[in-house]
Amino acid sequence: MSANNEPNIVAFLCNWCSYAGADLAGTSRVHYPSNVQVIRVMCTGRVNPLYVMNALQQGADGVLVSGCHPGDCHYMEGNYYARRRLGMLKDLMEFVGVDPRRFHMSWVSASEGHKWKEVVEKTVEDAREAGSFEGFRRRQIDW
Amino acid sequence: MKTNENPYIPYNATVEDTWFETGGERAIKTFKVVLEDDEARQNWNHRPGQCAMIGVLGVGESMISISCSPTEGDFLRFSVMRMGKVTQALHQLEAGDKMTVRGPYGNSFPLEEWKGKQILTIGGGIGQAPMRPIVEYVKANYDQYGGLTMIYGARTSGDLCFKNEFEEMRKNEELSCHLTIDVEEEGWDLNVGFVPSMLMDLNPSPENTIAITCGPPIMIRFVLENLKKLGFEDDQIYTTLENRMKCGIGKCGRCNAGGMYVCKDGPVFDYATLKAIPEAFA
Amino acid sequence: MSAMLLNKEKWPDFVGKLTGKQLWAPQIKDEQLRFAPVAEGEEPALDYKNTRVPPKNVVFPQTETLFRFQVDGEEVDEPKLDEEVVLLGVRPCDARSMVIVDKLFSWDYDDPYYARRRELVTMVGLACSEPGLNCFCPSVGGGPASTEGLDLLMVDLGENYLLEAITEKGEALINETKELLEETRDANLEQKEKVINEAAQKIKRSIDPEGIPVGLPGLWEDSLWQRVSASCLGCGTCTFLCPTCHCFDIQDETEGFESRRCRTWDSCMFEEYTLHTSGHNPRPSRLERTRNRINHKYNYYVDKFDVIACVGCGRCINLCPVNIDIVEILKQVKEAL
Amino acid sequence: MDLEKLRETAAEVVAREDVKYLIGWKNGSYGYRVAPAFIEDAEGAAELIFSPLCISNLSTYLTLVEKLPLPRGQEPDTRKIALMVKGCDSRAVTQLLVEKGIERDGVVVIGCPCPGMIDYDLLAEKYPETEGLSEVKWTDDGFLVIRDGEETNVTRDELLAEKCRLCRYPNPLISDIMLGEPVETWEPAEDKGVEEVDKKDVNGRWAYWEEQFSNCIRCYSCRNVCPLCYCQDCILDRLNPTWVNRAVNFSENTAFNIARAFHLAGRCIECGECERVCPANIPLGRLNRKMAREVRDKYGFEPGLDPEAEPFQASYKPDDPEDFIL
Repeated sequence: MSANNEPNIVAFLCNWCSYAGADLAGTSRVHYPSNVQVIRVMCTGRVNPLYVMNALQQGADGVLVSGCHPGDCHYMEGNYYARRRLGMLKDLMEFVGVDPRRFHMSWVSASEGHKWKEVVEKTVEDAREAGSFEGFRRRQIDW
Repeated sequence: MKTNENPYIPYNATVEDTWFETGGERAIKTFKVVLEDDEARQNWNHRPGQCAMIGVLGVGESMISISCSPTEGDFLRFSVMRMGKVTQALHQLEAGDKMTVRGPYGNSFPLEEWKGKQILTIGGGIGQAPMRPIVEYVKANYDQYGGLTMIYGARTSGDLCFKNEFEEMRKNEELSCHLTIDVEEEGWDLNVGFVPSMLMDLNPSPENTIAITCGPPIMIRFVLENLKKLGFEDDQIYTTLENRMKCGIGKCGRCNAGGMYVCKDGPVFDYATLKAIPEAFA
Repeated sequence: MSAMLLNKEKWPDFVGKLTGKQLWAPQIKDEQLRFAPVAEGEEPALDYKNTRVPPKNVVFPQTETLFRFQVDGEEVDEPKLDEEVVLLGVRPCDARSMVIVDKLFSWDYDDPYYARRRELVTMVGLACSEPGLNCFCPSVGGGPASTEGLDLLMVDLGENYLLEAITEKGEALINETKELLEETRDANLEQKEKVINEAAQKIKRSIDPEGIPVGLPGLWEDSLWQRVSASCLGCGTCTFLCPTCHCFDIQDETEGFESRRCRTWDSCMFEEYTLHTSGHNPRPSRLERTRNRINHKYNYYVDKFDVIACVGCGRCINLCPVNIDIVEILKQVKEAL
Repeated sequence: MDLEKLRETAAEVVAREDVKYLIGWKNGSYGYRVAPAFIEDAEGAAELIFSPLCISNLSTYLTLVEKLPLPRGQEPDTRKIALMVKGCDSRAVTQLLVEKGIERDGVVVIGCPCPGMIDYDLLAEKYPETEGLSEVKWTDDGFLVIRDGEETNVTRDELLAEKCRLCRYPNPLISDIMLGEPVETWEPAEDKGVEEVDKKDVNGRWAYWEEQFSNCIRCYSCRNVCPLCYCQDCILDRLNPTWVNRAVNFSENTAFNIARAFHLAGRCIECGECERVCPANIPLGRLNRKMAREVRDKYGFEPGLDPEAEPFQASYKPDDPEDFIL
């Protein structure tokens, strides 16, 4: 969380849909919060749950994973696997006490620049409500 | 950077020059390094066979043998094969970049004791790195030794380290320098075959000779066998060991081979000692 | 050195006197007995056999920053170690372990972090009157009231604790708390002997290490290693909980522009411990690793430092998930000799 | 169970030419301890036991054996490994088959119907261990503890291990040889452990696990004892890149424990070994059971039942729940 209470968000976007969607949002001059650091991955199926953990450990207050709609995956089924795995990760994190507002997943296609804006706004808003996640930072006092 | 007697804090050093010895995925790159601190540079006093912990801050350190002889000048040389995290980071360094050095660690080749004797070095692959300081040292003090024979082999001619230096050595009639590669290759007019068999072909006399070997474990094993066949006694044969190391000063515990800490009691062992260490060839 | 009596009623006051310094003592936290800093008003738990985790982390923390630096920086920043610690209620075996580990950390090169922490710690021991089931300290040179490594020894005499200063540090501690203490009488000293003798009688397990250090090299290829290591899981419980195990790993950690080089406990029972980058592993299986553990404690360490690197605290026996029992292994070693 | 029968069967199995050794339980070195036994002959088979103390899951040894490079010219030993399993352990074997971690032809599974195991900690707390070997037997309604010749009857409720209270599969689901008659299954108890955490709010849960994970000493015994944690190259050991730092602090410990729980989601067969061996007493079973419950309730999947099933995390259904997606 930055000094003016702006949360840091890390977003893992699939190359084929959501990244293009976010790109479209940019080229169509759709304004969305600038707190998002985008990491492009080839497919959401490639998002290792440890990416999410690592992002939170290293300073993210919220994480977003976004990919193609079910059925539209460039690799046919990568997002189905991602849905199953990350759905479980969300449950697990909730059980461990990570605020569920810190982790979101969405489907944003290449043509959904406006949906991208909504998703980002929601993610940022949620992360802001959840507050800074200092408790899980890698850099501990014993450094 | 080194401010007190804390052995874990390394010296800063500047890379003066780098070049590749070999290419490929597991390339070997040589670094010529100068310690930044004047006092440290003056106090640095290594002997052939010793190692140093070199590294990059933020990545880590590796134990690398110092591949130059102190007779060569006020610098250090390390030949590093690209293998893991630290060596990958080291390979990124170019002339002018910084690295960290601490050491020198370990024992060394008893070159003083060997005065007057024939020196025979038998190296394979990157195993030539700890041989090089001996070669250089003996070359610099040639009148004190009975002679120098060097056998060095690698898989292909491209895998030979310090190639350009050998050219010169082979021209020098006083020295006897023998190179070999494992398989036939176009443009290679020297010996083809494994190092242990080349040793047998050369048939060096064990009389007043010290044999030092370093290379892949399998090569060392056969070289030792062959040296025994040639009539070398246990105390005429030396080798250097390596193990995973973290501290370099005999604390972290991981480099022990049997009861010996390779970083402190080694890396140089004579065969008589080595035979008593059960894990030495593991 | 002096010996004094502390009435147990004055125990809280005695503890209160010490809390000015950083005070570590066994406490029950999260339903577990452990050495932890005692906050004001908290009381240590002294009615215990031994803690699961030894107090070695006071002098050799599981994670310790060696130095910090900025990414791409050239200056390093060493941590300042200047907090005095009183370790209260240490069992004699754990205190003795530090004396054993001292030898390694001062071998040729002084380990500055360890040495500094050792300087800063005052060890107040508590003699065992109820040894645990797996204690075998007398077999390896210790005892329920061994004073090695201690600055002050407390012996539970029922209504009182007998406080015996062993070193200057201990003497100083007695002087600091003088107003709470009473003079000892001869009867107290007799009582002390009795308590200690009784405790020693209660120690059931034993092994005679005579001949083991010399004999182990000859058993290198013996089939006993296969037998004892077959069930090993390769976890680090035995080594992490061992008060004399001292191996560590050094890693650099970077977070943003801040970086540190730190060391953490490591275990020779892990596969990754000896793994070369090339993929070659000099100790490729649990057999070699188990053999190394026993050899290191009972052979290599004896060769180098003339002392067995085992204090007989029994932790590795208590907590091994598959009942690998070092006393049983040593018995098998003796049989095989 | 009839011990004579067990030892006889074991002796027959190890006498077979195609069997390398048999893994079972034998008495440990003292007190209530039971140790894994690696039996190669009839003499060894006479040491085998099966009692309420045989809580450990031996199937972990199937994947723990190092595959070392063989000296040139030496053929690999392809003989089978015989293994004694309880109901829960048998699920681990099945799950290993699903993941192709082992081959069906490589194992001889000896099923032991299990009337429920004893919680070692509870037992040792109530009836302290002595240096001599103690014995525990099943009775009609509980256990009989024989300690230094002194016999004590204990009710089942008093000492039954938590995982056994929750057990739904006390009879081995896969076996080549079955010892004795199947036991009658019992109504699994409510999972109070998971519920205790579940009913806390999110911050309460974080505080709870913060306390627990701070105690972790990263000895990795939970990982090593787990029959389903058998990756050759564990992500926790990796240094390049380093996913979880070696430093032991709350952050790294939590990352480690979450990573492990996640990797076991849809795979954990609830044998409870991680929780049993943890020297820091972290209730790891709660994490794993919670995930198992989620997988069962939300995805209708239970690992270790069907050797032909697809691995849960390497498969999907088009209609998997997606209510969490924005």
